[in-house]
Amino acid sequence: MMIEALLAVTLVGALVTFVAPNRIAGKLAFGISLIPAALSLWMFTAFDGSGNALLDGELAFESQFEWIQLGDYTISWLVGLDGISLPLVVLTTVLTSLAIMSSWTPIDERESQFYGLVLFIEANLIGVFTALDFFVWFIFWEAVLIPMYLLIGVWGGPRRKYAAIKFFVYTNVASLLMFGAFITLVFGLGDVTSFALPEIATAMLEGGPDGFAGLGGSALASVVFVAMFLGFAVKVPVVPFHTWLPDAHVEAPTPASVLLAGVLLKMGTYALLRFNFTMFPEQVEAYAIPIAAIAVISVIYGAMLALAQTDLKRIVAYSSVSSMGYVILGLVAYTQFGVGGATFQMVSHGLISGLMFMAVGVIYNATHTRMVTDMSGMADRMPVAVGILVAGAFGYMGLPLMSGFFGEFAIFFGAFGSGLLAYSQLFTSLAMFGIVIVAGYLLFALQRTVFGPYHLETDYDVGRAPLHDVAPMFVLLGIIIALGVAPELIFDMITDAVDPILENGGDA
Amino acid sequence: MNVPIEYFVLLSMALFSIGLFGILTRRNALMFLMSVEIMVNAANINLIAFALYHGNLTGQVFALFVMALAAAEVAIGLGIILVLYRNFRDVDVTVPTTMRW
Amino acid sequence: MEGLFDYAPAIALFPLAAFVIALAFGPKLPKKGAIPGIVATAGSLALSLAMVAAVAGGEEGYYHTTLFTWAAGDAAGEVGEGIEFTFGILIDPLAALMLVIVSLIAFLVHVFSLEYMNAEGETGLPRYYAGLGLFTFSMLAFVYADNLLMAFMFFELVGLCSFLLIGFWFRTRSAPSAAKKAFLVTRFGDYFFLIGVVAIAATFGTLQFAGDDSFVAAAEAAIDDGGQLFGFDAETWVTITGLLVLGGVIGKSAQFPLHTWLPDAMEGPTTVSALIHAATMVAAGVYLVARMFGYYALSPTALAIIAFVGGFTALFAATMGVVKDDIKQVLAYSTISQYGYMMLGLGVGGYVAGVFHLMNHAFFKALLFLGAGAVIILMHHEQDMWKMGGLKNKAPVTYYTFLAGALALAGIIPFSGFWSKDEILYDALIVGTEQPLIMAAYAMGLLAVFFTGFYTFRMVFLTFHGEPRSDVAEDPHPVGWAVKFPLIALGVLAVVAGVANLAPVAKLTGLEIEFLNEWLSSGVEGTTYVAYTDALAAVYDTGYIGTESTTVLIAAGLSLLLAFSGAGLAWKLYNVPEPVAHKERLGSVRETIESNYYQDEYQVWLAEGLTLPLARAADRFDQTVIDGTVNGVSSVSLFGSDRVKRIQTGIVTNYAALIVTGFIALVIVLGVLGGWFL
Amino acid sequence: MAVFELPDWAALAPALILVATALALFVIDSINPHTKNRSLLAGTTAVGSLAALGVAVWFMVAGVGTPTAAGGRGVVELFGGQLVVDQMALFFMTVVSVVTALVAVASYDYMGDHAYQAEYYSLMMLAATGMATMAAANSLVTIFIALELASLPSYALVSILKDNRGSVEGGLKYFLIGALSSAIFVYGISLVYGATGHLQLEAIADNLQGAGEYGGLLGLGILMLIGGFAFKTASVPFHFWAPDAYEGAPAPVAAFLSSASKAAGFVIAFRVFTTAFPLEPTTAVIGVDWTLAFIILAIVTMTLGNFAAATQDNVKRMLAYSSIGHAGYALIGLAGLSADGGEIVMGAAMMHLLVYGFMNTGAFLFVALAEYWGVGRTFEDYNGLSNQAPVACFALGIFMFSLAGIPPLGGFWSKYFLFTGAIQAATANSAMLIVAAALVVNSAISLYYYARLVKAVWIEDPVSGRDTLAQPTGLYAAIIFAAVLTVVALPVFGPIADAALEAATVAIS
Repeated sequence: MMIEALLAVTLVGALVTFVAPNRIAGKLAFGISLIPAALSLWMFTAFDGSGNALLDGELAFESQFEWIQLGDYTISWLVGLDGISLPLVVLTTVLTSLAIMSSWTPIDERESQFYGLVLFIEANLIGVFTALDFFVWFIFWEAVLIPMYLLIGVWGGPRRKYAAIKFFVYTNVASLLMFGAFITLVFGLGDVTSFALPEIATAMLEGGPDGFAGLGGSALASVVFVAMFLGFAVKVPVVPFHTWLPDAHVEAPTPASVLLAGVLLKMGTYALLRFNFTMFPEQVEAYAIPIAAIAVISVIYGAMLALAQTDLKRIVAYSSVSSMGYVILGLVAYTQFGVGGATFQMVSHGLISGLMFMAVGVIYNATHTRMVTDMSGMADRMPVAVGILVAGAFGYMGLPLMSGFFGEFAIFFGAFGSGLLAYSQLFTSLAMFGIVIVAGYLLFALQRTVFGPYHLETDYDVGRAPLHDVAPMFVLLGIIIALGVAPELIFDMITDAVDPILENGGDA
Repeated sequence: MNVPIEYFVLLSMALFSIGLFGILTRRNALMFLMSVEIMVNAANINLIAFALYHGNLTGQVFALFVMALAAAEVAIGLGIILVLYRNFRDVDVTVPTTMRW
Repeated sequence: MEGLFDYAPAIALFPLAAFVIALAFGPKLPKKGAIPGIVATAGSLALSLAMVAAVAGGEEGYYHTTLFTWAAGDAAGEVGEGIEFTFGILIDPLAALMLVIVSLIAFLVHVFSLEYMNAEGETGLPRYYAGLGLFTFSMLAFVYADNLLMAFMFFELVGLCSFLLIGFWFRTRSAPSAAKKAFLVTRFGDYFFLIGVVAIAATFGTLQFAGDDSFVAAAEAAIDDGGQLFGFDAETWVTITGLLVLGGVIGKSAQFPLHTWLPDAMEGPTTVSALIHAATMVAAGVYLVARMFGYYALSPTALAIIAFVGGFTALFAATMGVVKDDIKQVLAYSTISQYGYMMLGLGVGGYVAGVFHLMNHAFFKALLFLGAGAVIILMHHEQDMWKMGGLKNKAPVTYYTFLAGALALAGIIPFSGFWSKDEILYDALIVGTEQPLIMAAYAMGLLAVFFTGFYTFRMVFLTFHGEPRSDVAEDPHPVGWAVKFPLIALGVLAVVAGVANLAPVAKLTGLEIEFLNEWLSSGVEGTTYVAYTDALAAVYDTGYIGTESTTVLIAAGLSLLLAFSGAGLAWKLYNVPEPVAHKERLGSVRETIESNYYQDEYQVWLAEGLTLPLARAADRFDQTVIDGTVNGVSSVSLFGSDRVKRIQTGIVTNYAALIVTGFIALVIVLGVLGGWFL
Repeated sequence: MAVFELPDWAALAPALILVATALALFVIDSINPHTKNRSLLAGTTAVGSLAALGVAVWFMVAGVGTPTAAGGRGVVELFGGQLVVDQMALFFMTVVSVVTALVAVASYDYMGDHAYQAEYYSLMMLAATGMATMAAANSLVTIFIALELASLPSYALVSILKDNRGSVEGGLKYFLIGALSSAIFVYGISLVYGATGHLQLEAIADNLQGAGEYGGLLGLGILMLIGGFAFKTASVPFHFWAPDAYEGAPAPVAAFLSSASKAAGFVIAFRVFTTAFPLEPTTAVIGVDWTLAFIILAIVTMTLGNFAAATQDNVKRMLAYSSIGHAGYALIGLAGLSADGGEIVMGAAMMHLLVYGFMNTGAFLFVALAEYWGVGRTFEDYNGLSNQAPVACFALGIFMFSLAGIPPLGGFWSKYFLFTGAIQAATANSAMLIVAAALVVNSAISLYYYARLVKAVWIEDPVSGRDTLAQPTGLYAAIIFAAVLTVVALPVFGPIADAALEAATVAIS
């Protein structure tokens, strides 16, 4: 029942915060958020699972009971953790706490509602990463939309309404597509009588679907695979379904951006890994080349877009698109290092992009502008914050001894030698060029904003950032370096959960 | 002498169509109401004729119900037409168009 | 003696500690963090010397250990089942030698900084010393890395540190841009390096430099059984991967065409330049080639390319050095040129020669830069040589040490530079007699000697000789012991370091005095000089002009002749009371040379003239086409909605009509399907 | 248990209680005409409907109407099968009475200063009685009577604000279209009677073959019946009254009609088409699968409703169109039927109508609250209401997101079960895939305009110079109750799903 406890604490916390007076809401929410963080860290230490959650592995903190009987089909509350989901849960809880602290400065209206929503998001994210029944998982998956819509809409920037509705509708349509596809698959699977993912995965790997409405089994599998891939592609996002992301990122308030980039984007890749890349090994093999092509395009194209931006948040937003491309590449490589590295990269990118958004936010709090052209020489006025920004930027460039490097290296290494993906060497080498472009645009941005003689278009006097703005970034930086120096901390449990996937295809 | 059932059906259908035509063309609320009545009665003809045809009374009984209900409907209708006149100083059904789209 | 090896990790960790201390407590410390740095580097130096002793003393002759496993898993490559990415230490003669060089230079630079930086009332000194500490740490760790990945990681960190230190004066416009350029250009090289690392790991399932489970051994085996690797036959694949790694080397060691960052890097403090050029960043590239020399030895193509690039760069850079007015610029191009020599040396199989020159160059280039630093102090931060002159008498120590360095650089016998450079050229010559390509490389290297001699002494004469050409030159700012001590120390080394390997003498007299040869001949099986010579025997066949000794004499003679003529020309032109510029004599070439053969221009164009517009185009495409489609869908639906709701006219008769119509439509559809109307 | 002693007719208790309440209200009115004692009247109404609700739920739990095979007390047939009380009947009686209760409580404030209190409440109860009877009606006779019993008071309720042009116009349109539809409906009845010679549903089913050469006649009759249902459920093409009537009517009445009346319309549709016209024999006679009609209607209805709603400026009208859209969703329940099952899709439709009863009523009641405040009717007028009335706006957010089918709210289950059911039905009839696709497109559109209302109250900056807003007890109570039901529906959806699915299974078999 640990997971239920985790969810309950967060949800109740959200309610309490929602009705709390604005003055104390921030501190209160932070205090509350420490509980799930502590819980999840404890779970991290007490983790005793092994294998993959969907492929009859040993789940940690599993609990299950029937919920709804839909005709012959059972919908049951089924939650549990394996080596893939646990790091993401920890990432969620920790990042939320830090995001809350980092929003003490920027959020100065309707605080209680704001922090309540943030905690509500946290709860749903935890649910997404722990739920193992399709409907339960989908509830959490969709429930994220409401708070995110409001966070962007209420506390966002000038074009917040447009960005919010775009995010809301776009991602929801994708979810519907994915839902329909998956349900079709379930009905196509003859003997399955529940929506529990493990059962479905097993059925998929043992024989696959019988067919549906005149569609043959393998044809159905392919259709569903493609439809679900498209559905998740929006959430990830990969080119060309990415356009909601920059708008959402730019308009969202800093902490929302932190969660958006840090965790929400990982929902998409996580789902891809859980569904497409676990249940459809044959389709993965069949569609490896197009997927890899999409991945490479996302990397290069996203990086090029970032190069053209002058808004710091937009730069980071597009670079997220680029980074997610790496993750897709790692997944489609279908090797231990590829998939494991991709999962690691999810966590790593969550930390680093979170750090970047926080740093940008701190600068914004002081200058009230994010335009590269509006400022220069910030390092002169806020050395510490800028120092961390620079560190984060180098982390983003995949500097060794920071988590980003291991993620990327593992992906590249895994992809390069992939036996499943044809021309993998070519794809990998192309994707790797991203590390040059990323250095390009980040260094350009740094040179123009934080270095050079001090100058600011907006008339605010910039001073050093308060401690509670900088502290979260230090924590993140610490984690990033720790994971960079000793990736084994989580890579072992990840690979342990990844291996069963690869036994059904690919060649680890 | 017994008339083939088809004739009754044709008659009722004709009546029904007349009523429908009235509804589509007449703008006076009362005429509209009457047209509806004609349509209902077309149904009644059917019911009674078929009752004869099938040799059970269900149809005839139901016809009585229908008449009663039609009367009630007219009652309500007249009431509404009354307030309509009070508000719009007219019983033309095409006049009230404050709500559209 | 082996016991000492247990302290090996500390060599790198000392500077790291210094970095942390300077960063955390720098502002509160007396010298703003200089003291911890000096202590740490001194410690590293001591330990490095201990390592040398241990390597010399131990019967094994090297030290190899794995510190901890970074990541391990199943490899999905052509060879090998599982793969382990580890952090390990490999201290063999080569590494030990390099450790000493690096820690020594770092130590001296720290000392020098005491006066060069602190005395000038700089702000942000903790940042400076933290940077130096991290820099030294990264380089030392890179030097005794026992596998290619670890090497790559610290190779990258070195790049980061150079970024931080070159951009030390971040309040200016130029420094940050130079820093960015340095990082970007080297990053571009490292892109290939990383592909190389990944490829080698994926191919051989190991990244170890030395030992039986090294990728070098694996590659050798693969070539021997002549199998296919990733669709190529083994040797080609080795060549490809080797060249990919070489990309990183070319970037870091500023070889053509990725040399453009280095001159700009002069924006950093001179001390940093000394460190970068002599011992750390630039040296890292060449050291890497030496480190994995066994791998290149398997591929003649790769070697030839290394040699040719080296030779070309040597000449190319030397010519540019001729026309520079800024003392540091001259040194910068001399650095590029000198590393070209090392590449040439290694490329032609002159393993010892290359390493030898790496060592000597470290000493005299550090000396020259620190000397230049001293001059800059004297001149109150004036760097234009035309404003100097006549410093000879006013600052004798600086002058004589600088002179020693200059002689070494110019390759004048018997200064250290001569011996190593001559050995390189000799090795190039004997190979060149058999291989025209190498001969060309040799020719270029040889020609470069002349230019080297010229620009070196042009610099010396303009700076120290003649009449003072500015007021500051009249009464220069005095320099203290912190400046003099490093200069003297390095000056001595610059003079005598050549003794380490008097190859020509040995060849002529037959004396056993090639100490470096012997030093490098021990070590891990397969990474020794001996092993390399065997391997190379298969690659290059050498030939003599006449006998060996005549060849030696010809080589030495030629290079000396050219060096002297270059120096002589400089003496004639510039060793006069009132020297004047003679550039116009270059005529049409001048423009080209002064603008560095437009190397910067085309690279900047690639970045800002090609890539940026491309990015903007992509952005426009994204905004209009892709996002346009998304918004288009929504606006279309909303327009549709606006039309749909017009059906509700508000006139009840229309409603009735529409109802009937709709109903009839339904009747018709089903009626036709159901055949009711028949 | 007590149920043993009860006679069969007691199974109708919910309907009876409702009618009794109506009579009680008449009594009160006749004792004291022009009484303004809102508490008494509204109280009586609320108590009556809650009692009906309680009894209906109790019966369901106690197993009344559950086939004895399923361990229940058996389906109760009254008056020779003219009325039947089975799970479906009870289920919809529940829906009707819960909506009635909510509306009654809300009216306490809304109709506060209205002249004819008693009439209002008694009309509402009579309409409710009619709807409850519709749930139980098992013969075209009773169906028609019940339907009129439900409709006639509704006409009056819509136009009850006699001096309000909107109300009168709405009432007029509602009445005229209603009259037309009922004429068509009764004519359809006559044709069916002609073809089969019976009006009792089972009897019709038994005598379908007799229709023989009158197949076309029967088909036409069936379509005309569909017309009648379409009017009651506000489905295309008989939906035209809905937007105007809802907009013009007092908001509580609009809530009542859009939730309860719609549900009642669906229950007779379900019953008639499952009982009287089982697919295979009917198809054999009329030569075409009648689900095709519902597939077309479902797609057109949901599309038209949602698209028309997307660009409305008037909130009430937007809700009106959205209720048309939801009618389209519920129609899937009939479209998805097939010879071999379809209980999931039909059950899902029932669940949807129940949850819709909470969320849609709640939404309309919020509009009632806004009208009570007099802040205006357009989206702009609603801007920033959350600053003055956070609780009510929070509830509104719940209703909107639930209508959009976004978890964690009750609307999620029913909508996605409909989706699921539609896809499952596609195994038998691949045309359902089109319906599913239409559902996707429409829910995307609906998301847009529901979010738009949330945006207005939560995101937009408040209209300047709006003074503090009152907190009418009744309205708030009703709204919050509806909101709580909507939220609680998510975790405790199990029983609801079971009830609906069992009812559907029984009805289909």
